[in-house]
Amino acid sequence: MAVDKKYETPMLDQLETGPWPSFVKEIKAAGEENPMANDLIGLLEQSYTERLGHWKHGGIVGVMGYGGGVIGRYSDLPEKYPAVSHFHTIRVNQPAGWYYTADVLHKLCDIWDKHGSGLTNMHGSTGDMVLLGCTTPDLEPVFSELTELGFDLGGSGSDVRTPSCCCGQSRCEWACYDTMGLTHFITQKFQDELHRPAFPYKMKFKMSGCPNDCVASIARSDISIIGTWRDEIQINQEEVRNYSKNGVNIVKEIAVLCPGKCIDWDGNEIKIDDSSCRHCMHCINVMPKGLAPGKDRGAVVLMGAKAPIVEGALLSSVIIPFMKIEEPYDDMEFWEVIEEMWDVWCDNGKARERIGEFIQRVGLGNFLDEVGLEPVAEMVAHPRDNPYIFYEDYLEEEDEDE
Amino acid sequence: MAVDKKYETPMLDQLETGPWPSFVKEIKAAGEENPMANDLIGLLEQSYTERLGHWKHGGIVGVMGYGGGVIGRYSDLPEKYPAVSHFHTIRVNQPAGWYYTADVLHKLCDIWDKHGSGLTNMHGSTGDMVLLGCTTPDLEPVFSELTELGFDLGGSGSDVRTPSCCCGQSRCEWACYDTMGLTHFITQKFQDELHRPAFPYKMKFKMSGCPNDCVASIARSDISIIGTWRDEIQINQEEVRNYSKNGVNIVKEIAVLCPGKCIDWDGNEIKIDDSSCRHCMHCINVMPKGLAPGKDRGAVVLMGAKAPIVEGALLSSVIIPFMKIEEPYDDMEFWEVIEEMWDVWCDNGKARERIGEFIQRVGLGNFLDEVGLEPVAEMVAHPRDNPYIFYEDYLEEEDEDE
Amino acid sequence: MADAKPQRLTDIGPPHHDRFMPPIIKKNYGKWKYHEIPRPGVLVHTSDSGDKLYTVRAGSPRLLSTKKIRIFADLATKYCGGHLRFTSRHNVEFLLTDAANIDPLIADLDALGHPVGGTGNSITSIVHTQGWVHCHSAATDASGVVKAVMDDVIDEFKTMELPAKLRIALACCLNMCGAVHCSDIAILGIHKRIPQIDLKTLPKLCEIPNLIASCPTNAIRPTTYEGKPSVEIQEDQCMFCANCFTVCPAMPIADPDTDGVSIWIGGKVSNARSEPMFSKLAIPFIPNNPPRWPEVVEAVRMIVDLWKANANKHERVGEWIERIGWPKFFRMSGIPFEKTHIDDFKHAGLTFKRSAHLTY
Amino acid sequence: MADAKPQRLTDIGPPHHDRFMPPIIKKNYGKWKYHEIPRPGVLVHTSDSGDKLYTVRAGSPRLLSTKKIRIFADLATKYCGGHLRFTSRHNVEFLLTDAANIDPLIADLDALGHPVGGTGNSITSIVHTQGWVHCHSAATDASGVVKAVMDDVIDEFKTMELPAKLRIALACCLNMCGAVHCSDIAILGIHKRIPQIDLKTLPKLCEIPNLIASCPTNAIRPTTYEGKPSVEIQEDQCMFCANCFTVCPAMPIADPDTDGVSIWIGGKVSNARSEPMFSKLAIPFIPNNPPRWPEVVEAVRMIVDLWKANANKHERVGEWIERIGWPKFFRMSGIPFEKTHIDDFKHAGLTFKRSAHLTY
Ligand code: SRM
Ligand code: SRM
Ligand code: SRM
Ligand code: SRM
Ligand code: SF4
Ligand code: SF4
Ligand code: SF4
Ligand code: SF4
Ligand code: SF4
Ligand code: SF4
Ligand code: SF4
Ligand code: SF4
Repeated sequence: MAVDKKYETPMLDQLETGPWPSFVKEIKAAGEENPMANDLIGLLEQSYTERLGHWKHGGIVGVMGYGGGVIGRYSDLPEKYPAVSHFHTIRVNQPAGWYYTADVLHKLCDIWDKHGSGLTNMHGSTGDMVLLGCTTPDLEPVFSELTELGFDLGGSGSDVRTPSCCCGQSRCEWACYDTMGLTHFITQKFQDELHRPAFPYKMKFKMSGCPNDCVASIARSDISIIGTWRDEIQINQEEVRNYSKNGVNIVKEIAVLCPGKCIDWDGNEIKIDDSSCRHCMHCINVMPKGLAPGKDRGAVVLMGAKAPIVEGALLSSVIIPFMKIEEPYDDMEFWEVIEEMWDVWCDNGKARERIGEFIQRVGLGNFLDEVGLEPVAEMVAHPRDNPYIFYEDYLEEEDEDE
Repeated sequence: MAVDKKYETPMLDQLETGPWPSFVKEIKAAGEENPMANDLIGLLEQSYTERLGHWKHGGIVGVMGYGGGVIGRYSDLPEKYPAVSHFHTIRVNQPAGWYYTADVLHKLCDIWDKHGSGLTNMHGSTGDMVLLGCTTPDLEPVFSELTELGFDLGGSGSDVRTPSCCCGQSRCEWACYDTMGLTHFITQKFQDELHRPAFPYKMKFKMSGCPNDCVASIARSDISIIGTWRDEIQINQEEVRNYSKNGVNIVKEIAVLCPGKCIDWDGNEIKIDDSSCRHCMHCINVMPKGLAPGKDRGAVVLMGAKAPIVEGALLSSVIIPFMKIEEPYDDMEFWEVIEEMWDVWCDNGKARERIGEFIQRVGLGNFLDEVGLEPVAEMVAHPRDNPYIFYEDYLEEEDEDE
Repeated sequence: MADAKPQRLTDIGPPHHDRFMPPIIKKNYGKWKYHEIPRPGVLVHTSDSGDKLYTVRAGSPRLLSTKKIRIFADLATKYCGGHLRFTSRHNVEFLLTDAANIDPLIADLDALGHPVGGTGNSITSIVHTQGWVHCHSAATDASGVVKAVMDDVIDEFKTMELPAKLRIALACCLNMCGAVHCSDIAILGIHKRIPQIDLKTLPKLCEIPNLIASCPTNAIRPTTYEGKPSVEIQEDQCMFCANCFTVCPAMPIADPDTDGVSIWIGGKVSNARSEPMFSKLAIPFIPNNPPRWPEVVEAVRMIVDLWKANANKHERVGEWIERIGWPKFFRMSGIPFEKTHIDDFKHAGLTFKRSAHLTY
Repeated sequence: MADAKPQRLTDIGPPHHDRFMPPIIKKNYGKWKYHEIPRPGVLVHTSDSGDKLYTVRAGSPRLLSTKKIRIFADLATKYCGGHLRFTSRHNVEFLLTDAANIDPLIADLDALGHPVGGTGNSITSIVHTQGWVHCHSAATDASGVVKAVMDDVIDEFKTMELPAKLRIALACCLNMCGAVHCSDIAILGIHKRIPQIDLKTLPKLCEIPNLIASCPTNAIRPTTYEGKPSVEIQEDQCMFCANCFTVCPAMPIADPDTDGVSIWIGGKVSNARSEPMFSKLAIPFIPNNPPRWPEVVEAVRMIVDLWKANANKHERVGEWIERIGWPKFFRMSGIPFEKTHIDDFKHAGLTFKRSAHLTY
């Protein structure tokens, strides 16, 4: 494709200066050959000048048989910038851990140079490779070329969203389970739920290998699976002493900041009362050679995180305090729990009600009842402090006992 | 009065045994001469047997011209226990700090032996001397004999309730203002509001001399006035060293527990970064000879505490971060703030809505606007974390500025 | 009205405390320098001038006969120049200037059955309310439970061997007159049966709009009975708070077979170290078992012992549990964690565990 | 439908990562022992077997042309056997086995204008969203603000001299696609004008009950317009969240003169030390000032500098402020505290200062 139009972009030119890599350079680079990218520059300069976006609500566009994966987008200035009058994005499900080879990246770029704007987000904040700007007729061709290359679309709308994870065991010594393996498994297991929206609202999975939570799962996924351990922290006293020698103040930097207040350092040996350890990672983070998570590893499952709209932002909360994550993943009881939870949510959730909001509305205790999970103290920061208790069947139970 | 009836009280007799002083002994003692106390024993035994109270809702009873101070109470078994068919309580406003002389106590007892059950609570949880059990005709005589002795009734209903306070400067080295003086002043200043209910609901004042809050003001008063200081903690290093010598582990017992994390102890000298001190009292509590509150003393005013009904229990929250409390009390601007707050609450509060609930309903920011107080960061634990901001007149202000 | 009876005294307020304070206090008012606790129940306050005030604190059931008050008064005359005070937790304090009087006073108090103690790191008297002695709203008695518990923990009143102060409170219904909501251990009367509407008397006794508005969960709905406006209760929306009964006598809620108490722990009022905290639900329900409520006594004792054995110095019950975490407390205490422990009122979501900070 | 076109591939999901991981990772998968950060932007992971993997992390604007992706791919071929990955914060990571390749790779990246850094106690790339580049909902641009801020703080990307990690995020509207609500510093697009209802198109474009239900504060009320069902907005109940616009295009809310950004601080995600926390409002509003949003840049810089100069080691922004208290933060930063800082949403009461723990 050849590009003739040239826009004056004094505002955006400004953003080409400075040491941080510039998105403007990227758009201009693509715009040299790609008319969509070129018109985007024009439209964006107008937005900068007017301090106003120029995109309209998206219509329903997509690929055949899928309800998600494409975000429709139309400009409100189609005459002025015809090449971006359609400017849909395609969400391409990334490989777990965002690993690529040079070869596959070139092939992905080939597809996108052929059919789209030549612009991407590597990656979107859910995790997808986001192909920015495509016309409606080009959606199907992109899709078939992607699948030929072995790729598929990600989620959008009220479906399972593209799961994502930290690099876990592939590159991190702290991963308490195989985040990438599990993420791939989940993505494959729920392909139908991912492509065909059938929930009250979106449903995100994020997998982090340890409580550092490098994929921010607790802040932005409906199901957050965070690796942890339940035996003793592994200690290499020699290496701990080395840290101390090399300037780490173990009392001030570690013991005092330990939330379990369970670390003692006598100048020679570190002692940890593991029964009070909160599994926060801090001591391990500071002395990676000296300490390591225990050997009895698994994950804590939390659920319900979301952004503010409508009922206020939520962090995920504990639903399964500890769960082993071992192959064959398909045998894990967890999937039954997940599907039970979805059933309850689908049957009773309101439109656009995230599962976290739903649980708050019906009450965690009632939700557990419905799902068939036992309440455990790990699910709460503390027991209730108000006496407004819906005692249930207390009398009945007592009668039975007597 | 002579008492002939004798009740069998096997249940209550049980509670006469054991080392802790027994309320049953007290009722029985009074019951030897007093038929009301005697019938109370019978009625109470029946309650113990049946596991059920035998009191009915109180009607409106009181002394002439007062709307508060008497709690009407009738038994639902008037035939069986005629002496307690009326059994109203009279709330007598205690002297600040609950100080008495033997002489005045005898005179108070004289009145109560003559007109009532001979039973009291020394004191009720609001702070009043509670005279337990009086008939309607005896109310006026009790009142006139009390006033002759210099006493008056306390509050009940939707009025200012009997203010109370810790012993403060009368017996405590930490009192940052004269709690008893202020309490007496407030009680006198608001006599009309105390006796003639005119608010949406009750209004309690409690005064503590320091953040130890020995009168639990933050948990149970609509206006909690808690002494504090804003300059440096006074240090006697010699005495601090003595505590250390005598076994106080200053690091573990004090520095580590200091919420401001602002104490350093090098084994010889204690250093406090007063700009980070939270004024929690802990270090002072542990070493009363070594440390003392600063010299620039006053109080923080908090408001809104209450029990759970209806909107859930509340602790008071900061409304004035620091205020000097000096005589003449009448000159303090504080009274204007109080009356302003009452006006706003009276004009807009719903029936049975405590001021703490009211503030939550209308919003603290709006409440401050109405009262004419500036918002300050000390009023919140932290700024909002949700973006649902009712921006007001932002544009207008900017226009004015430019 | 005031004109009609001009000589009737009203609005005089309480007498000024100056009338009652001992001379040593008047002299040293605002000049106290430090205090010591030489033995349980005895405080010594030293003033700038060097004057020393000795306080002897004795336990009280709060419900006192005039006879007992007269005895206290006479003891004050005998040992304290006629001066005494009561505390914010209803104990009685004798104010002495002569240290030699301490032992004889304590002996007299012991003989009278009023133990001396409650200072420092001890259990002091239980703040409590009226119960079956005087209130129409009670789900349990107050004085009886208090007596039974104090009989059991009295050694902790008479000594100072706890990690910190321990404050117990009791309220006989959700109105919580004792403001038990910030206590280390709170005993709270509980109804568990929905109000039995007296349809006949309701229209006469109660304002229906007020009644409907009184229900925190909107369980009360307007209806008609025999052609007249009345109310009905959505059973599954009632959580037995009794606020409807407070505003309307035709909604009795007390019931011997279902009333009882619940136990709440970990609250505090002082600002020392941690900020004030609410008590949290530990034991959802124990049936009323008068005269001695043995299950309640045992529960309190268990919590006191567990805390005493495991807390660090200066750690109040709530501070201790915050450090070890609630799951660990439930494991250590053996109290089963149940659905009732999970908050479902307005701010419930904020009590969910929104982190991976767990102990195993 | 699947029957109609049997050969069309669907539901294949993403390719397995095995296809893309370098051999050293396959060999040592799950066997990494510890890591070190020899210099900013370079990680060395050592495995049980002694193998060493070198990672070089380079900054990225996230919005990449295929041209740039191809250049990255070629660098991977040149230095890393053709292997690379992206991070959860959109940086690109090159995975090397030969330490000797580190310096040449970094030199190439520098020449390309992609600085190496973002590891350890640094500022890494800003998680952000679409803004004026692609979204209809934006109250500000995303990429432009991010570029301007990163240009200013890039030294903190290239070094590791901060007290702890500092995570900045930007979302261009309250939908918060970047999930900025738990960031050390969050920049959030803000509308401040009520939606301008397009009464003509509304009945055609929108479902009125859904529209009414979408408003968190119930500001939208049913009404009629030219005889047809329509809606109106109670102006004083609108807090400009734009959720109505999300469900109904006939409620446009963007407006150049009133849109802008707000700054939120002190959030975190990790469980390290403290539990995850939400960010809190610091600066309620800064008007859009493209292309460089200088007031925003300055505000971020001020907060970073204040924190850097005052926090203890390992203290994230929120942990530092929790220790010193918010009033002190406001005093130190000079940011005026206003009514907007006081929460007035559902759980507002829980944010009031319910203790005497104040600093003066
Ligand atoms: C592309 C992406 C932003 C980005 O630049 O990275 C994005 C873009 C949009 N999001 Fe998002 N969201 C994206 C990740 C998120 C995240 C973060 C995450 O998933 O980790 C969140 C916060 C977490 C959460 O799920 O709550 C997020 C919370 C929302 C919300 C609020 C949902 C809520 O329950 O509060 C909306 C509004 C809605 O759903 O109607 C929304 C809606 C949208 C829409 C579809 C706009 C709309 O109102 O219909 C945006 C389309 C923009 C466009 O035209 O390109 N987006 N959105 C992210 C998806 C890329 C990807 O697939 O990888
Ligand atoms: C006598 C006393 C309990 C005691 O044994 O000490 C008491 C007794 C009653 N209180 Fe109380 N309250 C007493 C202190 C309190 C306190 C504690 C305090 O003031 O420090 C509270 C908690 C703090 C607060 O104000 O919230 C308290 C919170 C209530 C409530 C709940 C109010 C609320 O807003 O949640 C009610 C219900 C009501 O007002 O309708 C209530 C109602 C009652 C009534 C009047 C019963 C009623 O429903 O009408 C009780 C009369 C009992 C009787 O027949 O003797 N009482 N009440 C206390 C007053 C004695 C005194 O004057 O010194
Ligand atoms: C007499 C009394 C005030 C009054 O005017 O009546 C009082 C008097 C003293 N209190 Fe108190 N407090 C009194 C009720 C309280 C209350 C209120 C309550 O329990 O309802 C509290 C708040 C309790 C709470 O947090 O739940 C209270 C929390 C404190 C504290 C903080 C304790 C803590 O670590 O949390 C101290 C400091 C200390 O003891 O180290 C304190 C310290 C003191 C000192 C040492 C102050 C002094 O220097 O004179 C007094 C002797 C304490 C002792 O008993 O060891 N006082 N003190 C009250 C005695 C009640 C009783 O009979 O047992
Ligand atoms: C590569 C990446 C995971 C991935 O699969 O992509 C990653 C990798 C590592 N993280 Fe992370 N973290 C990554 C995003 C995160 C996130 C998510 C986020 O920022 O959105 C978090 C949570 C942030 C938060 O709390 O707000 C995160 C919180 C941590 C922490 C806890 C820091 C703390 O004290 O709060 C550690 C521990 C440490 O560094 O001491 C950690 C440690 C690590 C280690 C040292 C783990 C290891 O042994 O390999 C890795 C190198 C860290 C470094 O950069 O110094 N990582 N890390 C992500 C790199 C993002 C980037 O490009 O900058
Ligand atoms: S979350 Fe834990 S396991 Fe995963 S990359 Fe981060 S530190 Fe490693
Ligand atoms: S992981 Fe966290 S809680 Fe556990 S010992 Fe280490 S610092 Fe303490
Ligand atoms: S609140 Fe403070 S001043 Fe009052 S008695 Fe208690 S310790 Fe003393
Ligand atoms: S009063 Fe409290 S916050 Fe202040 S220095 Fe002492 S222990 Fe620390
Ligand atoms: S707590 Fe309830 S039952 Fe007890 S005195 Fe107060 S209102 Fe009456
Ligand atoms: S007891 Fe409480 S919840 Fe039940 S109907 Fe009455 S007011 Fe409502
Ligand atoms: S944050 Fe808002 S404006 Fe930005 S991409 Fe998401 S939905 Fe669009
Ligand atoms: S912008 Fe938000 S608050 Fe305003 S009307 Fe729309 S949905 Fe309601």
